[in-house]
Amino acid sequence: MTEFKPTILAFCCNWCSYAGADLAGVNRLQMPPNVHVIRVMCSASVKPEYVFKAISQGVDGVLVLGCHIGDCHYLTGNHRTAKRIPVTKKILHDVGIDDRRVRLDWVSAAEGEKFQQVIIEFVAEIKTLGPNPQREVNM
Amino acid sequence: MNDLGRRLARIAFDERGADILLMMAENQGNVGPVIISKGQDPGDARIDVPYQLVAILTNLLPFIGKAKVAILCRRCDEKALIELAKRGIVDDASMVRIGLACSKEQIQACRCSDCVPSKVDIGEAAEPCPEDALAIELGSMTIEQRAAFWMRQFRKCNKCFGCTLNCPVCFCDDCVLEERTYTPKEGIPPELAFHLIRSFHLADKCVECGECERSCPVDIPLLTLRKMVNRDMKNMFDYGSGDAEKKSPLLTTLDDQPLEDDGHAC
Amino acid sequence: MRRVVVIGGGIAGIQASLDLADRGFEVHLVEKSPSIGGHMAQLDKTFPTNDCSMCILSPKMIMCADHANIKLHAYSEIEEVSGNFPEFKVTIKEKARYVDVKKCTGCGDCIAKCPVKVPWEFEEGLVKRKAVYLPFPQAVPRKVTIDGDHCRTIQGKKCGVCKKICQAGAIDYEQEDSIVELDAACIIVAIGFELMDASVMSQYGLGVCKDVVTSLQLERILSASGPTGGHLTRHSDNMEPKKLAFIQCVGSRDAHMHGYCSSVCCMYATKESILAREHAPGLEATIFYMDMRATGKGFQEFVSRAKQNYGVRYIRSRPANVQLPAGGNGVLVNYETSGLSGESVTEEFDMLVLCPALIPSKDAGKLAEILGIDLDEDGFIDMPDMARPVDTSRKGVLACGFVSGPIDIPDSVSQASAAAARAAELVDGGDR
Amino acid sequence: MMVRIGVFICHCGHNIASAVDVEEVVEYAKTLPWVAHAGHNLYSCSEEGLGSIKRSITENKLDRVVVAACTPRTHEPLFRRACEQAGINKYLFEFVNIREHCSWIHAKEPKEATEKAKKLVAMGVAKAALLKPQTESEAGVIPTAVVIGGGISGLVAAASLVEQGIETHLVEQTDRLGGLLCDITTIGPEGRHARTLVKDVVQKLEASPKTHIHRKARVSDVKGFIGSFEVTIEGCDGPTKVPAGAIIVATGTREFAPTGEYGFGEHPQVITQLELERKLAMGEKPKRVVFITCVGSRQPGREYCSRVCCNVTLKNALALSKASPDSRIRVIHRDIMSSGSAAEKLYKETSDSGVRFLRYGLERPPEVVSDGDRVNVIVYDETLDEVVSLDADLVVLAVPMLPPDDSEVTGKLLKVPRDKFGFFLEAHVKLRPVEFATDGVFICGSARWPVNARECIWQGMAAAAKASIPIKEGKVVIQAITAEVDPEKCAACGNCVLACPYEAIEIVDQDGNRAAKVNEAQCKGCGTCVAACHNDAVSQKGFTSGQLGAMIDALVKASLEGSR
Repeated sequence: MTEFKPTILAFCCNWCSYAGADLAGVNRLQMPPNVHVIRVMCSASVKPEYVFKAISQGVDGVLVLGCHIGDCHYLTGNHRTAKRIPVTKKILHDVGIDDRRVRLDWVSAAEGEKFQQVIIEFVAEIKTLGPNPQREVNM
Repeated sequence: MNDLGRRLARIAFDERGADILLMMAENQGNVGPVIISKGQDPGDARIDVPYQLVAILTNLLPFIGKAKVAILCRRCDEKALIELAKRGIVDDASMVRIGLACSKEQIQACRCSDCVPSKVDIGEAAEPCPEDALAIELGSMTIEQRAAFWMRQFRKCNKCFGCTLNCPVCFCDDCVLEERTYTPKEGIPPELAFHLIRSFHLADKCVECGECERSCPVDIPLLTLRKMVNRDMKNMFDYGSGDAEKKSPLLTTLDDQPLEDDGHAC
Repeated sequence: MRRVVVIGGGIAGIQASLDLADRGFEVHLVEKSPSIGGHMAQLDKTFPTNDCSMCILSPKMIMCADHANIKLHAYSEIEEVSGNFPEFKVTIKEKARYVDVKKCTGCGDCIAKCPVKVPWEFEEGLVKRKAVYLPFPQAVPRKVTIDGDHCRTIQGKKCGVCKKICQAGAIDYEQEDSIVELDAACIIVAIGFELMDASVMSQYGLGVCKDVVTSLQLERILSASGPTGGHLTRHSDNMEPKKLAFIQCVGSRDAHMHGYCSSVCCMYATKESILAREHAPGLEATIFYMDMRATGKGFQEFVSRAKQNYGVRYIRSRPANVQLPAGGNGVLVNYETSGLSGESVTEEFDMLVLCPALIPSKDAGKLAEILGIDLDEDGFIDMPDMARPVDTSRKGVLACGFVSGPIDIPDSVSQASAAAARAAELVDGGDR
Repeated sequence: MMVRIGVFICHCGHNIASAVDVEEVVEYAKTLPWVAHAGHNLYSCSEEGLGSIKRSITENKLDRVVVAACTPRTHEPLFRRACEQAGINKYLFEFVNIREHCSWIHAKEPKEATEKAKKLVAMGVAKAALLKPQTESEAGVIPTAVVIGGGISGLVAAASLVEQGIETHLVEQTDRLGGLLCDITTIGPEGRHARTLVKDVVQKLEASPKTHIHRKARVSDVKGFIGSFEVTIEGCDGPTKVPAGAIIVATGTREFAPTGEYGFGEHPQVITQLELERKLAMGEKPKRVVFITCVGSRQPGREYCSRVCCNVTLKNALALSKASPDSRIRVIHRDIMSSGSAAEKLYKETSDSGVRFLRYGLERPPEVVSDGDRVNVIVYDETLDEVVSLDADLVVLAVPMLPPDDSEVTGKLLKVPRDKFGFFLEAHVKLRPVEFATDGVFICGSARWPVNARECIWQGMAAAAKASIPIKEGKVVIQAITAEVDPEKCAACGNCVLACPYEAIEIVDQDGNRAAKVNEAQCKGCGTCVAACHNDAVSQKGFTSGQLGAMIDALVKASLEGSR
């Protein structure tokens, strides 16, 4: 059996987590190569539809990363994220998709190391969960 | 017109001053929604056929104009009207509700826990049903078992859109699920995303009327799924659809609707 | 008249030019070397965030070149300044590049074929460039320059290879310096600093021990675009050093050399230690210092991180001298540990980095004369009134950046913006 | 519609090419739909790189450009401008980050990094194919500035703006201008008289009809955005609403109260620098004085060096030493932070004047013991390697400067971030020291980081330079990333209205069709409304669900191909 190489999508807000990811890069913090970042202006613009779409098309995990509560470049944008994504996870859970495949976290522009840590942890978690069963559905 | 019809017309037109009345009627063997003005005879009124009149209402709105509408309302219709009014889709003030208490059988069929309208005009209030047995069963399953169950169900879906077309709180003219943005696959069954996205769209407004499930030609227990998500919303935000005072927690800040764990690393 | 001449194309000059140009002024940016960028372009990273220096600088350099309100005079010098505020007459000498910049595409074909090799300024002499050269890959403007002092043809010898090879026909051995005269309301001086020649302090072995380098040389060695491609190696045997030492205050805070503190060495030595360790895992870095001056935002934490996460050893001592070990590789550092009970220690390192005093650019004296402004006793431009921190002793002549005293990059940048504000005040306001 | 995408992969010298096989990614890009050309550059951002992209746009008749290089956060404007120069709408450019997000973080896995770069490029191309040209709208700029804080930084910022002909409101909490400088005698290291300096600036300010000074006032509300803020100033005469084009934050700093440290609050002889300044102002000349530096700073919990305290210590130590020939002034320190030339000179002069310097370590801090009218300071001198006892009339603690108490409130009002200590966080520590990431709001002085008066002055001027740019330009350009509504799809449910953090959306009736409408000038382009809309009636320019959906599709496709 070949090694499972998860495909992971990460939505990063432009102001904090994308900058945090950049900082991780600048500091050459090494991490697994499974995560593909989509830059959005605010985590609050991440439609749960994207998460559902990705998961049902076989993406193994989805990260939604935003500014810490209180630090949102758009005041309270991420307050909505803080509620939408948990609901998104619950819905996945209700239909039998392990909601650990979706993770919401806050990474500031200064937290390159936090970004690295989130990526390392998440990739490890997805590896223990194994391939997204929806992958086969879509093959 | 039967006695029931006459009684509804009296409440609507004489007692509550409505211009038109929306109800279910049987005409030449066909049961369906009808809309009548005072004095019109649509055939025999029927209350034993569950149908979401509110779903009809939203389609009729452009044609109704300023007319005052009376509508036969079960508890779920009533809640649907509240949800629509919160979104400015219907004008609550111009609405005359005729409260209909559901029958025991209907309550059983809907596994309904909130079945008595704020004012009972027709029928008799009956005991609500305890929790949805299937939901409980699904909740006690392992995640793999639950996945197996739902995937089996969803595999039957032929994407007829009955669930959305007949939903009283689905108010978009064209459903985004008809486009390829989130469900790019051609043919049936649709991707899982179809059901997930619909669940999310209804999370802050589903009134558990059961119309989706009744409309489903392949018997997917959609009402159970709705109930599961509604229970999540209740647990997370103490939110239940049909409460005129509560804004959707998904649209407000954490100041209005704090999350217990602050949403961190969930 | 809304025209300002900015002298010096380092980060301070660039920032002052951009702010004034954005503000609607016509700016003439005069840079003596073939490209703007200054010392910041040579740096690998910047402290305390370890941001890639070129990455943040390059966009600003290009904005300067692209800006409709900025006229760039690279490879140019100020010849003469007459008149007074607000009507200075400035004479700029655009030095002959022996290249028609309108025709040159910067393709580099000529560079590949040029037979003459000379020490490369940008690479701090670690490697050689050709007589026809681009100062560095991201140079702005991206035009080659022929170094007339070394070009065989210009020196009257037989060659002409570059002219033959250039398909654009850009080589022009006959080119002469040209003179540009213009009026300007204000002049901003931002000519920066240079490193004191540390070889004059012979006790530290620069130029004698092969494995003693300057901090700016190390910066180039660490840079991915530098002479070693970012591989940390020492000169004597090209081995990766395992023990690296820094000596701070080489020629600064020293009554015999330069009394002042150069301000940035504590932090860049810390940065270079971290980077060296990242480039060479397991490397042990030692910094010999007098006082650890970490006064900026995030600096103290940076030093702590260097200690805790990168094992950087800080020793409070000013080494007496260094010696060449018997094998000829590496260096022996003689120092005393601190305190009355301090003892003499001789420790061997694979490589030694000197952090020399940063001194005013050598043109400061000549330029001060041309501009009629005063220098202070250390040779920095005198800024006599602290309430007007960018005003020199002459009205309408402003200064910013390191040439007005030792400061780091953010301070240079904010001072440059302040100089822009001051020029705007002088020109737009009533303070004449 | 013809779509011809050009893809350019950057080597970034070795930065990308050392981990990512650039040529392989180029070949892969050529296989992607809509790609008409794929090439690579050593440094895409160099003049040469930009030139080759521009040439390629013309030669290959490209109508969209994808550059895979570093981060859009720094380099996007550059490439967009290049597109524009070559005749392509700049919003038809898509940036793929294969350096920070790929080569640098997978430096030791070249194969994996290359595969990932391919996927990222595929995603970028998928998005690019759906990009639409956009036009940027312009908004006017109110030619007025508001400066918050009447300390030296704020005063100088306001004075500079006024001098440049800009109407300026200065808001000061107290009834006196000058901030901390009012409390001190002379400013080190130059020795300039502090109050005279303040007086000069205030006089200059007050002389101008363009100055509006609000004493005993605070900013209670800030609405709007660059070019058209509305700042509510709560003053003695009630609230005033001031329209402004730009705002400068200069709220300064305050002294840490070292209660409980070295007997502060217990022995009256133990005081802070500011308290010493007051004594000096009253003509007191204590003779036996021990200064202790780094009290409450450079230690766990408050790790930072507060930058100014050593120089204040040196200045006061020298003044006291000179004041009386028989004085005994001692400075107990950890490092003397006299960076630069003037400060280092002051250090030398101070030590030459007979002031004695003793160094202590964090592991053995000095102790202050009361002895009647006096106190004794017992300290282990690292240099002498012995414990010494110093008797003192006065012990002066050099304590760190802290952000002002209300910096959190100010931060929230202006929607600007602060660092972990509470100091304001500038847009970029290196190259944007006086700007906030929020357009039109600027920062100077010790509210950003403790700085001396000279630095405050130039930072105030620098902030004024930045604030004057939009005001003098008279307009700001609104980036085309705002939300827009398709009224045909909109059900007017109001989800977006509720979700918008800026109250930029309203439901309007247009010819009987109710639909949401976005006020573009108020929209900041966060996209919160987009996720609130169930029908994709609201979309964000440059981040539409179609574009992001296509990116997901591309990732899925590329990954499935990879796993087969």
